[in-house]
Amino acid sequence: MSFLDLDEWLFELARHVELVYSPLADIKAYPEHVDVALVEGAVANADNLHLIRQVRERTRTLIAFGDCAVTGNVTALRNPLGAPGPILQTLYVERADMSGQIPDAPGIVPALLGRVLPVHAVVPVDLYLPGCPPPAPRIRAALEQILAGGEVLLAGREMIKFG
Amino acid sequence: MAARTFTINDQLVSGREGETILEAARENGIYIPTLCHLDGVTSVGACRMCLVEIEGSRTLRPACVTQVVEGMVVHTDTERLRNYRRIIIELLFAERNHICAVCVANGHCELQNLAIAIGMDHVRFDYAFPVCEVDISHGRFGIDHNRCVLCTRCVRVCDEVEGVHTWDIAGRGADARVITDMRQPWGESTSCTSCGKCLLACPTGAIFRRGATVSEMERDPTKIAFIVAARDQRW
Amino acid sequence: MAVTRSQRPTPESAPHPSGDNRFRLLEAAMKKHQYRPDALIEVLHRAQELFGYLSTDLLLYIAHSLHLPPSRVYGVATFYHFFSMAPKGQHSCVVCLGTACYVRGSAAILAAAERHLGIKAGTTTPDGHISLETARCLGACGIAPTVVVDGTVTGHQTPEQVLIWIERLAQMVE
Amino acid sequence: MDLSELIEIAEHERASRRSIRIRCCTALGCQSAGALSLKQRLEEAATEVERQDIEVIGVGCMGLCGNGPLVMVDPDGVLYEHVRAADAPSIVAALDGGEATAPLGDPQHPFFTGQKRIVLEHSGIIDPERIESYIAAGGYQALYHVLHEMTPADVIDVITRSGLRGRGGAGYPTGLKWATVAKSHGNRKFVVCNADEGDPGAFMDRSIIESDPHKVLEGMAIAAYAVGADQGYVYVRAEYPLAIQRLQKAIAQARRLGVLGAQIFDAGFTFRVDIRVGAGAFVCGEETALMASIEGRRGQPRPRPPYPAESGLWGQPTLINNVETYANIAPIIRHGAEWFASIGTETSKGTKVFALTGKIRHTGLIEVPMGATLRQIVEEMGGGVPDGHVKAVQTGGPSGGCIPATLLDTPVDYESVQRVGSIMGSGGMVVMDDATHMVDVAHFYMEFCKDESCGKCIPCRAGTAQMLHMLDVIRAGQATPADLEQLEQLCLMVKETSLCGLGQSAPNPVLSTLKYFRAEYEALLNHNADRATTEP
Repeated sequence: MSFLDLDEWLFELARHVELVYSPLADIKAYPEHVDVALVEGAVANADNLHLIRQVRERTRTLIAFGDCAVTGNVTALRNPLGAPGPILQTLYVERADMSGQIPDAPGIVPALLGRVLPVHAVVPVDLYLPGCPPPAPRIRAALEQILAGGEVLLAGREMIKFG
Repeated sequence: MAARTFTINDQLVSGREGETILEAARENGIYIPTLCHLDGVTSVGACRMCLVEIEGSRTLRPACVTQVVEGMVVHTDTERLRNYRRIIIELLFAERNHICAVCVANGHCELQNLAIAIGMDHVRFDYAFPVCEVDISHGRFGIDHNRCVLCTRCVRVCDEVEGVHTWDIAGRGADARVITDMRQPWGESTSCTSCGKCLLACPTGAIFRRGATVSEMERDPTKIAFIVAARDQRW
Repeated sequence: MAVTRSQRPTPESAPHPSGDNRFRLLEAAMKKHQYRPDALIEVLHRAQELFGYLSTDLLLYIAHSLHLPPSRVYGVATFYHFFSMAPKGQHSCVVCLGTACYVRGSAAILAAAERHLGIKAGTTTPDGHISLETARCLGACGIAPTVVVDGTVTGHQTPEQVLIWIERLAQMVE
Repeated sequence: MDLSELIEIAEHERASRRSIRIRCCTALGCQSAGALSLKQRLEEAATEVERQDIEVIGVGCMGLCGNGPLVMVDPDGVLYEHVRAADAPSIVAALDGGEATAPLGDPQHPFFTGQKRIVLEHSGIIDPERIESYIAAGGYQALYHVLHEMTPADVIDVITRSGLRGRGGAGYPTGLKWATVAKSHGNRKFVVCNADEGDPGAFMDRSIIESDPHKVLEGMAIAAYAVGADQGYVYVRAEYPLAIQRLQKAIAQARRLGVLGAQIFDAGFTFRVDIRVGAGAFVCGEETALMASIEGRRGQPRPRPPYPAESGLWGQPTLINNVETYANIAPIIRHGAEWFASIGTETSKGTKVFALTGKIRHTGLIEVPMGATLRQIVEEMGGGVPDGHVKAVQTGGPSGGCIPATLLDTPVDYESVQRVGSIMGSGGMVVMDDATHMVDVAHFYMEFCKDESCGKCIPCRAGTAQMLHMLDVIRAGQATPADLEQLEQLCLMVKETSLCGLGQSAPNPVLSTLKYFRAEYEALLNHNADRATTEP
C-alpha cells in the first residue's frame, strides 16, 4: 500500500519500467528475465518457498521489501511456539467445537514451513529495504538509484530504520 | 585536576585526569556508540559497543571504563570497529524477538538507533526465536523479555539510585533474565517502590508504561543523571 | 544440666518456629560466618545440604538473615549450576561429560541412560526416584568415562554397565 | 613452634617409619576403583602375618590413574596395577617370596622415568592426611627460612629470578605479579589460590591438593609474607569433595601446629587461610569472576584494569595464583632460583604437570620439564593411541586448541604452544585418534562455552550461542561456504571483543580445527542446503 504513496512519481516510474508480475495484477506465472523484483513478506509456506526460488532464478536484482521480507517480522511471531504441527493440532482439532480437522487441501492450502524465514535465509538477496511499511521516499530513493544504474547505497534513519 | 592531552581519530583533544575516554570524547564532540552505559550509574563495560582501538594496546578497550592517559592515541571509528559493532547489534536482534513494527519504543529505541547508525539493513545470522515472557502484573509498568538486551541498566539504577535492588539477573548466558525479587511477577514484588527509574533507564521497549502503544514510549534517560547530580549537590 | 538447657534455650539452639530442626543448623552456619553477606554462597551450600534443594521460601529466609535483597540471593542461586531450585530424586546418576569422558564415549552412556529412564538429563523420573544429571568434569579423567552413582565415582564405564547401575537403583525402593 | 621443633617432628616421623612400606594410592581415581577397601585389606593382611616391619600408608596420586588402584612397595620399588582388595594378602605374602596375584607395573617405563618431579615430588610418597608426613619430607622449612632469613623483597627477588610463570594458563611472570601486589597500597591484602580447575580433561590441581595439600599452603604463606597479606582463600570447585576434605584437614593441622594462624614461627607474621567452595561455574576460574564469587556474588567478570593486584577482593590488593604455581614456591626457596631457572627452556622455566587423557594407552598425571615435545609426552610416555593413530592433541581445554599429529614435535612451552594455535592452559592434554571427528570436537567445546558463558557481555553470550548454532547447521549438512566464512568472522569478533578470557578464547577450538582440519568442515558443506523445511 505504501507503494501507492509514491503518488505522482508512479507515473514517472511507469515510464521506465514494465510491470510483469504482481499478486494484484492478473498474471499467472512469474516470467523469465526480470530485472527487478520487490519481494514482500516472509517465506512461510510451501507456495512461498516455490515462488521465491523461481523469483531468484529469473530475476537480476532481488529486493527484500519491508520488514516481513527482511526479518520475518510479525509473521515470524509463531516461530517461538515451535513447529506448526502441534499448533494446528491444538487450534483445529483439540479446541474445535465440533469434529475438528486440520485443513488439508493439496494444491489449495499450502503446507506451512517449520519456521517462518526471512527471504535471505532461503535465497540470496541483493538489496534490503526495511520498514513496516517502507515509507514512500525510501522506496523512491532505492528505485531511483536502481534506475540510474551503479551501486545502491541506503543509509540513515530515513532509509534503513526498521518498524 | 590535571589535564590530559591525547588524540582521538587524529584530533588533538584534552581531558581531565581520571576521566574516561568516553567522557572526554563526548566533551570534544566525538561520538562513540554505547548501549549498557548510562550517565548516573556505574559503568560495567558489558555491551562492548564502545570498544576503541588504542595504539600500542594489544586488545580493544571499552571507552566507558578506560581512563585517559597523556599522549594516548585513540581510534573510535575504524573499519574493524564498525564491523564488530554491526555484528554486536545483529547478535542482539537475533538473540531475542525484537519486532520494531509492534514495539512501544519504535522510533525512540537505543537499539534501533544503533542499528541505524551502524548501517544494519538486515541481520545476517539466523534468529533464535526464544520463548520469552511478558509480565504486566504491575499496575503501572510492564516488562517484555522479548525486547530485553540484558544491559542491566534497570538493575543498576534500582540499586544505585533508588537504593532498593528490586532488579537483578537470574540464570546465566543466553538463559539469563532480569528479575524482580524472587522472580515473582513484578506486581507482587514487595521491594519495588514503583518509582519508574528502571523505565527511564531501559534503552529498548523491554520496560514500558502500561497503556503505551506502538511508538508511544518516549523517555529521557538523562533524567537519571539529573537525579543523581541533584542528590549529590544536596549533600 | 540437659534439663536446664532445654528449659532456657539460647537463641541459636532454639528450633525454628516451624519446628524444623534443619533451620537451627542453617542458623548455626550463618552465625559461623557472622551473617556476612559475602558468605552467601557458603550458606547456600549448607542450605542445599540440609534441605536437598533451595526453595523460594528458604532463599527468602536466607536473604532476610544476611540482609541481602531477595533478587540478589535468587540471582546468585540461579547463577551456579550446583544449586538446585527443585527437589531432586532419591537417587542420582551423574554422567560426566568432560572432554576425556567425551572422547571415550560418554555421549553413548548418557543416551542409553536417557532412553532407559525415559527422561532427559537434568530431570528426575516422575516418581521422584532417580535424577539423571550431567557433570562438567569430575577431574577423574584418568578413569574416563566416569559416572557417579549416589555420590560414588565409578570409572571405565560402558552403556551396559550404567544400565545395570540404574536397574540396581530402581530396585532400591525406600 | 620454632625450627628445632619442626626438625624434631620430622625426625620423630622418620624414626617411626617401618622398613617395608606398602604405599596405596588413595587419590580420587584409585578411590573410585576401590582403593579404600584395598588399603584396609592390606592393613589387615599385614597384621595377620604379624610382621612389625611392615606398614601400609595411604598416599596421594602416583600418576598412572588409568591403571589404578596402584600399590607401590618400598624399598624394593615394586609396583602393582589394577589391584583388587582380594589381591592384598598375596601382595603381603610376596614379601616372603610368595607370588602376588596383582599385575606388576613397570616403574622403569618412560611414563615414570621421563618425568621430572618438582610439584609432584611428594605425590604418591607422603600421606596427604598427616602434616607430620609432609614435615618429614622437609615441609614448612622453606617458610621458616623465609620468615627468619629473608625480607619480602628477597623472596620476590628469588621468585623473579627463578623465571616462574603462572601455571593457570596465561603464563604471567609470577615474580612480577607478586611485586605489583607488594607495591600496592591497601588496608589489607589478600592471597588467593585458584583451585577452580574447570577445564574438562584437567585434574592436575585436584591431584596436587589431594596428594600434597600442605605444599600449596606453604607456598601461599610464603607468598603472603612476600606481598604483605594476612588472609588467604583457596577457591575450590564443589566437584572436588575429596580435595576439599583434605585441604580442610590440612588447614586444621597447620593451625594446630602453628604454621598457619597468628605469629607463625614467632616471626611476627600472621596468615589465615579459609576455603571457599565454588558452585559449578567455569567462568569463576577467571580471576575477577573468582573474586566476585568469593565475595558471595554472581561469578561475573569485570573489565580490567584495575587488576586484582591493585584492586581485588573488597577493593584491596589481591594476589591470585593457581595451585600448581604455589606448589612450585617452596622448592624454589629450598633449592634456589638458579636451580629452578636451569630447568626448562629459555622463556619457560621449571616443569609443567599435565593430565594425559583421551585415546591414549597410559592415562594419568605426569610432570615434565618445560620444552619436552608433545611426541615425547604422548607417544613415549603415554604409549600412544591403542590400536590407532594420534590425530590431534587438545591442550588448554575450552580455551585451547587442537594440535595436529604433524606438529607433535612442538616443544611444550608457553610460546611454542601458542604459536601452533593453542595455549598451554592449565595442563589438560586430551589425545584424539582417527575416530574423532574434529567438527564434533569443536561443537563439544562450543556447547561447553555457551553453557558456561555468564551472559554479561554480548559477544560471548550471544556469540557462543550463534557459533554453536552455526556448527549445528554445518553438522546437519545445511551450510554453504559463505556460512563457513561467516562463522570464521564471528569467531574473530568474539575473540577480540569479549570482556573476559572465557569469551576471548571460546572460539579457539573452532579456529584451530578450522586451521588444521578445514577439510572436515568442507566435507560437510552443501549437502542439504535446503533449510526451509515443511516438516510439521
